[in-house]
Amino acid sequence: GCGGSQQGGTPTAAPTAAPTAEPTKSAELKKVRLQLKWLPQSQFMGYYVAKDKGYFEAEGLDVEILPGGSDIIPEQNVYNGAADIGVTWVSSLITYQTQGYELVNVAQIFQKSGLLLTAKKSSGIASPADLKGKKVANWFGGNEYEVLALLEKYTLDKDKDLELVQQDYTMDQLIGDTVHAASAMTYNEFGLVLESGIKEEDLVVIDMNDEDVAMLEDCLFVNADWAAQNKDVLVGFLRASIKGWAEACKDPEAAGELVYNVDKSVSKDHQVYMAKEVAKLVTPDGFDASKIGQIDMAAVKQTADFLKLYNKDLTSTPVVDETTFNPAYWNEATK
Amino acid sequence: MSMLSELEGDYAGSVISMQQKKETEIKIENLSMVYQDKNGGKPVTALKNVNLDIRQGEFISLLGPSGCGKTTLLRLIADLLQPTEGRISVSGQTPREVRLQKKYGIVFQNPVLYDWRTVRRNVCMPMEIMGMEKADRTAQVTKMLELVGLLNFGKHYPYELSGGMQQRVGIARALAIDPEILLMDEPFSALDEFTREKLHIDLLDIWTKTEKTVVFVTHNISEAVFLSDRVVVLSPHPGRVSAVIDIDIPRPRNMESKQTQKFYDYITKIRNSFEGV
Amino acid sequence: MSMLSELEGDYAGSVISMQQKKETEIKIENLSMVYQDKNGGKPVTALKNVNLDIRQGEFISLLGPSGCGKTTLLRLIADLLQPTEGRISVSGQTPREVRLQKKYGIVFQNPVLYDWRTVRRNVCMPMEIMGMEKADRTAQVTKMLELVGLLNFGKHYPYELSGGMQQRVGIARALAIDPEILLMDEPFSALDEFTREKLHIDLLDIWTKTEKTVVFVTHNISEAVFLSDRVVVLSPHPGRVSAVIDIDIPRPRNMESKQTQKFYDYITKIRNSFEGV
Amino acid sequence: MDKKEKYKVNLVWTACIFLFWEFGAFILDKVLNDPLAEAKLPYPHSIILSITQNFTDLMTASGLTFSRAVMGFTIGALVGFGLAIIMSLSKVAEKIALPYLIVSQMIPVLGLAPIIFTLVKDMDASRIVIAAYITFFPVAINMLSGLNSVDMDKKELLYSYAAKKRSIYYKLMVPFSLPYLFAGLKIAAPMSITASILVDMLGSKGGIGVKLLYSLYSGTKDVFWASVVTSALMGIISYFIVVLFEKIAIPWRRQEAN
Amino acid sequence: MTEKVKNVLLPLCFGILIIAIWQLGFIHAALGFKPFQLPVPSQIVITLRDNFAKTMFDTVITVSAALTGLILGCAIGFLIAVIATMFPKWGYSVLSIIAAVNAIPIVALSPIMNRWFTDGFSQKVGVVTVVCLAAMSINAYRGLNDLRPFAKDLLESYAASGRVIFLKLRLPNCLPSVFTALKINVAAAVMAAMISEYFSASTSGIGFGIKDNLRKGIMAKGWSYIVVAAVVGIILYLIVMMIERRVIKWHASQR
Ligand SMILES: Nc1ncnc2c1ncn2[C@@H]1O[C@H](COP(=O)(O)OP(=O)(O)OP(=O)(O)O)[C@@H](O)[C@H]1O
Ligand SMILES: Nc1ncnc2c1ncn2[C@@H]1O[C@H](COP(=O)(O)OP(=O)(O)OP(=O)(O)O)[C@@H](O)[C@H]1O
Ligand SMILES: Cc1ncc(C[n+]2csc(CCO)c2C)c(N)n1
Ligand SMILES: [Mg+2]
Ligand SMILES: [Mg+2]
Repeated sequence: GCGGSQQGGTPTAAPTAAPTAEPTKSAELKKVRLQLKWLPQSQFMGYYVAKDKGYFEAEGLDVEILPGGSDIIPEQNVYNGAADIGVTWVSSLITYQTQGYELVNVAQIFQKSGLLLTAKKSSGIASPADLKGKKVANWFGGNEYEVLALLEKYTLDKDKDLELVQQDYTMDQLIGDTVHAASAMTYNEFGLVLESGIKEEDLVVIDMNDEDVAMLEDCLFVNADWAAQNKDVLVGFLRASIKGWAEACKDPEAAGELVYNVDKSVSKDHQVYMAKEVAKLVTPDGFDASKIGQIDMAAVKQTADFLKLYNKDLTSTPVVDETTFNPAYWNEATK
Repeated sequence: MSMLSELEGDYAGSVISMQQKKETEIKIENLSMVYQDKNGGKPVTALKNVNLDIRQGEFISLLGPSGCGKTTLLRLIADLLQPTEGRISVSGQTPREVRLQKKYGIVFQNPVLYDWRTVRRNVCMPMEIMGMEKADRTAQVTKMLELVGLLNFGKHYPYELSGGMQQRVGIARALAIDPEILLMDEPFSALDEFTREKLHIDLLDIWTKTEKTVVFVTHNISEAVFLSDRVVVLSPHPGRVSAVIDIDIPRPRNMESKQTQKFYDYITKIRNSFEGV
Repeated sequence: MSMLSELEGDYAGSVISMQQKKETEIKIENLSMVYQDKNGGKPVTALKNVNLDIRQGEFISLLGPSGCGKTTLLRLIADLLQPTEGRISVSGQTPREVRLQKKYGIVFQNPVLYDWRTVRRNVCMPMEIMGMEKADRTAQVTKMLELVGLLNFGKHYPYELSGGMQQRVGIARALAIDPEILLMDEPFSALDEFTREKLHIDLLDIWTKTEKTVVFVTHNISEAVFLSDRVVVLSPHPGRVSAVIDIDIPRPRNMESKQTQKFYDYITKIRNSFEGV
Repeated sequence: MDKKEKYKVNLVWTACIFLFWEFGAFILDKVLNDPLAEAKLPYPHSIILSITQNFTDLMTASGLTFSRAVMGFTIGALVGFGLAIIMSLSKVAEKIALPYLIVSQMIPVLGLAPIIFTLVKDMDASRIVIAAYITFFPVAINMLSGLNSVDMDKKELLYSYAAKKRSIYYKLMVPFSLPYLFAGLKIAAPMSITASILVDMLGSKGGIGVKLLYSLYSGTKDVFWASVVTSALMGIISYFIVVLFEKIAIPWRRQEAN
Repeated sequence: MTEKVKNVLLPLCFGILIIAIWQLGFIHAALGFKPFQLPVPSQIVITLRDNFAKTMFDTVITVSAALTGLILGCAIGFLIAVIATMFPKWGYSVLSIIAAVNAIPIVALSPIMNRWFTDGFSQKVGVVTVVCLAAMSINAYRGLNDLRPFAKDLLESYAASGRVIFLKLRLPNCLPSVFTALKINVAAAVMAAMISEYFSASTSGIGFGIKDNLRKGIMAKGWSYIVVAAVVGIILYLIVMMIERRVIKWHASQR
């Protein structure tokens, strides 16, 4: 087994001592580095809100939010100590776990998949079955499993029945008609396509959740060793983050503006758009806002199963238990 | 000593000589050349107010102390340098025009061989430019290498040659195309006396046959006397013509010419005109 | 001509000379040097079985036709080249050891100046290596440039000098460090006769005062006779010692020495030994 | 060519490029009616407009990138220089090292970064190390070819004085190779900008690289092109800085100016 | 030992030494790496063997684009150097323009090329071409203009045309520098082709293999692609060196 190291265990012996609620002096703040999976944007608004509102500080933490980038791999950076806590997709995390990385998911921020396949109606694609013989783009590098699952569901051979190509950072390939269908996150790329002037009614959207091939995305994970040694810190971090997320989801407009003010990577409108969409993934309709970050083991199992099916590089069967997905810290934080 | 006073007359009239039958080919008027020192030093006046007429078919030698401007004068004639003052005309044309008619052949002071060409191909180079036929070129290269005694080294690269051998390649290259005006800058300085004497004879032979004009720079007074119709002595800093001496030794000249009293007298005379500098 | 027959005796016994009081410094035994042609041509035998003893403090000249191996021999003595056969020893040591003791001073056939250094700094260079004090260096550079008549060109870069001036910089550089063994490869070939004569006297002066051993390559027979204790004539292809001639002209020598019959006889003799080659 | 004339030539060039580009953009946009015209080849005047609009932003970003490039370049150039010296000192070292220098250039930053992070720990230091890593190669190769081109007779002069290796390098090899070195530096200087931009993308908080990445990702084409042009301008500036140093360091080559 | 054997043996021995140290886990121990972070050579070799056909296919894709771009880039770069030499007044500025282009990172060039060309091959060739320009034009310019004293005078005295001076003097004179540029560019070309594959609209090529696998943490496979790239780089480099040895045997660097 991999990731099955003992010391990360003791999930039942979750931290008991509740951290002191009163703000500690800044001198005593514990430094924590959070590695984002991508650029600073509303996708991560919960942490920005928590930081801005002083929730981290209240937990005695000085959180540094490290932006992601094209050559940044959160799993690697957390594992080798360049960061303490990371944000990544569950599908990607599991791949790392099966390699032997002792990384633990400690909170599942996104409850739904934000991935879409989108195409222009003019391309003749009306349903996933129409993808046959078409050029379909995805970013790969761990973002492709849902698409592969979708193809499998429609018994399309990814090598023979269609051309799967790599998608660059932009949506130009779709806009410029060099691919028929492209991947898009509800909260980002899809918005960009709309902003580029293409009308929503001219687009077909294939939602992974609707197709029942969804995999879990943004989660918080840590190194098992680090977690064992910094329980209080981790729990404090989770508590503050959840608070931040809750607030952000309640008022995404404000959260989007806040993120925009922190780092103007994207226009304010887009940041707000993203915040609204992200809120739908963190607190989907009917989801209890107090359960933000809860790890839905059934969904994790589904993600792991799909991975097992569609990721030929997986060297061993994914282990889904408390050594890899440990709800204890979340439980403690939300107690 | 009687000889010497006899010569004195020519010296005074210098430019107007007994060979007036031939027309002036290279006319140098009021020529001055100043090199600017780019690194902030004083400018160097290499030549100042030089006047000289070189007749067609003449063999003229330039003598003068090191650094007096001989090479500079040669380069000015060849249009490789532009004078700061004065002018040069060659048969009524500018040096540029003459150069563009490919009338010059130059032997440089240091051989200037191309590293990437073998000896044969170095000698061949000007002929390629002249557009000579391949077969003719090969024959001519062989002839020239034979002349300078390097037939066995045709396939060698320049770095495999001794200093004198490199210089001989340069000579072979200049002679190969049979230029109308031959400018030679100390061509034999790195050669032993025997090779040198052989080449003297060969050069005079070629000169007689082809009636070229030869401007010959040398440090060797006896060489200058032996070869030339006239010897021009330059004085240094700034370079001026300090004497022009007609050499009235009958041609064809040979080894015996060197044993004559006249020969010695010329040498002494030039030596003196030198010392007067 | 009586003079000549008198000399003949020395010639036969060549190496054992009248100056036996001085000990052998450079001993060359059975030396051969073959250059491999890397481009598939025939190997060139530059030297074959050369034997020669050079005494301490001796002024010896090497004469020989172009390409006969003079430079090669000099480079072998200086440990810049390894012989294919035979050996050289200098005061019982290998050339390498002597070189590492910094006893050599070389004037190369072409001046080998560093483009990026001014004349002064080129002359200065060996002194920097010897670790001389800055003030001493400056003084010595000035002295040397004065000697070769280039004091006004100290701040110029090599490309701004005439050929002869460059050569003189090379001479100044070699003399500046006062080496025990001075190897000079045609040092005066690009100089006019007057500069040359001045430098002859200066060189002999330095040599007398410092008692250096000088190995002097030249093509000028009279220069060789004037300067040397002995003249070695090499024959070409392959280079061998064809004659060694003791020059028994009393020292100190001066311009008058050149007017003597003995002087002319020596020249003739060497010339003949040359022609016999 | 005097200064005034140089200035004129550069002006004409700039104007020509501007006009040509403008024309090309016009053709693409109005004649071919390419829907992606703005992304493929935007009007240069709109780029200039966008640069002025984002001027302070771009300047702070390029300041950060440039300073990192300068550090990366300095370290890279020194390492490249040092490697070349070592390789010329020993043929064995050259034979051993050369293939591995090539190998080093084949390891992309994506594979390298985790190793460097682990080794260096500090992210900012890692970025400079990576920038240097990308920069050193042309300097090393160019300098080495300079060192290998030194004329034999120039070396022999120093051998004859039994000069130490150190002085041979100090007095001959290095000065002789300076023109080669500077050719290498001229290649490496703009490359260090590229490298610095690349490491901006390693999760940096600022820099032109971040601007490029963000603008690409968010489809803000005007900012993207403004960043591209800014990086190109930095390249020119870095190049001219090297040219300036070359003029100072190689005075004996001024003869070629005419 | 002959020179040739030494040339191969020395680096090989060094390589084997490194591989041994690596395989035996010394590097991992020193840096605190786990084998899954940095795979050991045997893992890489096994992965490479298992995935050989696909890897070779990817290699052909990348190398063909790299070589095409290399040739194009070097040719254009050389042409620019020629123009700068032939028209010193107006042409020289092109070199600084090249410097500007050289400062545009591949990560920005690739998306631009992605928009200009629709297929992955052209996009890669475009990027590689641009990347190869600077090293060639700057080095070739130096070689075309760093002439020995009087070398040009010689030809001018024969009234050789600019064309002849170029063919007979400048061209051979610049060959050593051209080879220097080629050595830099073979490495740059393979690298640029790989990086542009990070963004290209295809799922093959060494670069894609590296990115896709390294991002997913499938290190052995990612590194097996890196190894292939390294081998390709060395082979190309050796080819350049071999040609160099034949073409410029007269040059000081070859003695
Ligand atoms: N590096 C080399 N490679 C191959 N052959 C060489 C090399 N150097 C010299 N030779 C050959 O060795 C012979 C002797 O050369 P060397 O330079 O010693 O002659 P030299 O007596 O100094 O002639 P010169 O008076 O012309 O300078 C020549 O035939 C030359 O071709
Ligand atoms: N390129 C140059 N730049 C500056 N000064 C120069 C240049 N070439 C020559 N000079 C100067 O011009 C003067 C004359 O030089 P020139 O080469 O004509 O002399 P020369 O008579 O040929 O001497 P030599 O017999 O030593 O070859 C010298 O004082 C020299 O310093
Ligand atoms: C190069 C590249 N890779 C992946 C994505 C897709 N993506 C969109 S959002 C996001 C962060 C995950 O939460 C990711 C990876 C992209 N746009 N560009
Ligand atoms: Mg001269
Ligand atoms: Mg010689």
